[in-house]
Amino acid sequence: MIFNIPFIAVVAMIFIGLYAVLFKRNLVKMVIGIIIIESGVNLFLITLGYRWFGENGGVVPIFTNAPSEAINNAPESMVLPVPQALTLTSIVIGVAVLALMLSLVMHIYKQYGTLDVRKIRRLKE
Amino acid sequence: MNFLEFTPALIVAIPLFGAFLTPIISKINEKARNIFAILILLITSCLVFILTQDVFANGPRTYIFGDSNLALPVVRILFEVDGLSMFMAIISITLALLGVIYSWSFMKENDGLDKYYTLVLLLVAGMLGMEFTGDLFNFFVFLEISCITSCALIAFYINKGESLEAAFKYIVISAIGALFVLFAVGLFYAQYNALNMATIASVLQFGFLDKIALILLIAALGMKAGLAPMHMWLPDSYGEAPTSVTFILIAATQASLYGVLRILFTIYGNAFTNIEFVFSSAIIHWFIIGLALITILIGVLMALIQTDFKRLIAFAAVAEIGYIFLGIGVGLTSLGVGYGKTALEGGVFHIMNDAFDIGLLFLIAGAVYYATKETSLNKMGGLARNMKYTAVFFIVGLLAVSGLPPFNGFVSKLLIYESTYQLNPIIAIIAILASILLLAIFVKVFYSVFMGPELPNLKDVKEVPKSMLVAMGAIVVIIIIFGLFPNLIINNIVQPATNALVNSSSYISKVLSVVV
Amino acid sequence: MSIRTIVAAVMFSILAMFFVFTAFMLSFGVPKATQMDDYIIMHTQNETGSNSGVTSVVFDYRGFDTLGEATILFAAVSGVIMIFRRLKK
Amino acid sequence: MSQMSKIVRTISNIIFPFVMIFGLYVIAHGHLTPGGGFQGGAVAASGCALLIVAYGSTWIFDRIKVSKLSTFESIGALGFIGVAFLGLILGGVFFKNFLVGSNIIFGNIPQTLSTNSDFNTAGALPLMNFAVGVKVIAGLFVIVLIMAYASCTKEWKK
Repeated sequence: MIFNIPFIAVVAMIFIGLYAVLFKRNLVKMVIGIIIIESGVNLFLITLGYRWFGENGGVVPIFTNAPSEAINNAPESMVLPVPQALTLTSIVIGVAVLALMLSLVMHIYKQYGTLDVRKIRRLKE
Repeated sequence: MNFLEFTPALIVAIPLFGAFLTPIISKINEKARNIFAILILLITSCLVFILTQDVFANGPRTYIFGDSNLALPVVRILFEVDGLSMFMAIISITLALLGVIYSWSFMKENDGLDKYYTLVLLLVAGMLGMEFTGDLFNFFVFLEISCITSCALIAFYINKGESLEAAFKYIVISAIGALFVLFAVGLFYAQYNALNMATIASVLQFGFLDKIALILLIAALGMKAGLAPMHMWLPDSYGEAPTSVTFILIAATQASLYGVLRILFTIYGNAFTNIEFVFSSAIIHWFIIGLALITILIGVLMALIQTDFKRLIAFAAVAEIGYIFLGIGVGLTSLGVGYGKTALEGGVFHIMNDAFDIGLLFLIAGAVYYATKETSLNKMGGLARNMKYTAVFFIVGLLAVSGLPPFNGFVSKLLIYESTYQLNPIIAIIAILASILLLAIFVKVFYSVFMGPELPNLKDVKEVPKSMLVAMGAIVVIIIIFGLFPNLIINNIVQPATNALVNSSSYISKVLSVVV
Repeated sequence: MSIRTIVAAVMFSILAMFFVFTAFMLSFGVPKATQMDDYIIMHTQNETGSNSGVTSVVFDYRGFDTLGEATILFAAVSGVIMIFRRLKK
Repeated sequence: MSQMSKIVRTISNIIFPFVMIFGLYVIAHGHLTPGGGFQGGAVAASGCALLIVAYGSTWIFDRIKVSKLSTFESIGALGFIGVAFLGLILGGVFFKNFLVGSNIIFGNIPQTLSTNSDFNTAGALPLMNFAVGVKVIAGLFVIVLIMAYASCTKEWKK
């Protein structure tokens, strides 16, 4: 039994990401922080969908060549499909946000010549 | 009748379809592309107005994607359109249409315009989707669409470091906000195994996890709507984006505000009216009133010291957001009874007035920039000689935004002051003082931009082109009509929206009766 | 230590608290309610004809989300092309 | 980025078709096995990224026009929304799975709880998978290509 370790991993990832976003001075490290938060949230969604069944846990909700034991006990033997679909959507959204953020970082580097947030302060407070 | 059933889906699908077609259309020529964008938005706005009449008359309407009738656990995504959704949709589509008309001449000299129009259409689809959807995860998806498109549009002037900086700030804030929303959706899913808003609202128990989800949602969406502690992205991005984009961004910000309203009043509506949770709902509404006051004060005080025209208006926009939240917070104290109802009406009406007043001021700032290529207030003066229409429009805008009769800002602010005074006189007095300060700020701006001696380098300034005047004039007409006939507007447009907010049970029973 | 850092640290710790609580309020592998997912698992084959539950959710039951997701990718590509455009001059 | 050595280019020439075929396989079997349009598209786009790494982004950028790829992406998106609109026209609602149970193509309905894999099932889902696959290949390829090309042009080096 692994108790709540997946959830603790989720919280740890969100912590690390928030720490990187709030306290790191480098733009690329901030971007990495956001991506870590996002992986944490994705892991959270996936974790919500898991279901114990017997010794080996649930199987994927796909019927092609599924083990007969799982078929006979459906739906209790299968993990939940909706969180997996949500995670799929959220991953693609993450890729889009990452692409846009990195292209902005590249342009900021071109304009300012640095990636340090303390020096990128042309906007007034 | 049959046609009306499809309208909610068509309203979102038509701008999307238009956005996918724009890269192909823009290969023909530039004029065709501009006309195409305006045409798409015109069709959409016609559909919005048709649907509005129907929804205000016959109550909420649902549209289920993928199946004509719904099975018992609500598996499929559905759109649910009630009075509040239509109210927000009218604002969004009006601002988008006028913004695109305005950008015909405003953006003419820039390149990369085919992507610009694509992104604007996508932004419109995202806003309308946020306002129509009845599914929390779908709300998140549309929230992300509006985030990404508006971020790309803020960074439109890629050779200016400031706009890139503002865009990066915006995307960091909105990406983290959207992830909080996703986490809260996960919390709802874990407890109730549902993603449909009505289903969640009907089974919500207001347990500990629900409270965490509420805090995360309010923090994330309030952050995106420009509420106090995290408002700093708003002046930056409003100030640095192209003016036509800023104008549409107001609507995008208000779509997040719609999310706050939907969550507070529909999903948590039952919990707040329940006697058991009086204590926690009191915490929530005092929290919102406090943040709203801080927002008003920060907005007004920071606007006092600005020298950049658009940044100044952006801080005024922050203050206006504070007024809206003040109305909502006071409205939450007593749901739909006595002064709570007045406050809610004032707050909801102020959403519309804020969009038009602040929008008009931004358009004028853009027109001044177009004519003079200057943004700093210190380098302008005496423009009223050459830009007569713009100067007159600015007078209307400044009177409306500071809440003087006979313009629309007066009506909604009066409703907010009146109800706030009954809750706590001190808060109302602070709000009135802030509004007076706003008037003083804008009178100063008017003097320094349009009055005074004519500067030598601004001698040959011309009036702006027609399409920009048309957009500004349309808003002025709307403002004057709203100011002259406030009862008409409140009874016909605002009341259905506030009723939809207060009676969350009609929103819920619409879906669950479809099921049975 | 600037005021900014302190404010950030306070916000960080408050947020951290919320997330920590959620980790111990939920139990792994035992979903509290499963009616929607059970419906999907049992009906995916006869309603959508697809053997894979996940694909049937992605493209059929929640197809509109996927349209939104495709739109986001489209928006990101448009945005990246717009940001890397060559300015005349 | 300049071209890499002859060995790398030859190896990537050999690997590239396999990656693409695997990506297409994942797209085509989306309704039967794990995978689908997005995953398969990502696999195929990684094959394209392999080419960019091996041949250098300027070499690829001169041969493949970004506007063409962008048009491909538009076509994929239009195909997806087109299938949704077909659902409206033929089935009465958006995203109606109008092909399921018909005799045209992909029309079979598997028996409930059967574990056989019949390719000719799932109605409109394979069509959507293909549209999304085209879109994802083109989209990711454009993003990687533009960012790789932009980072190696002269104006970035100060």
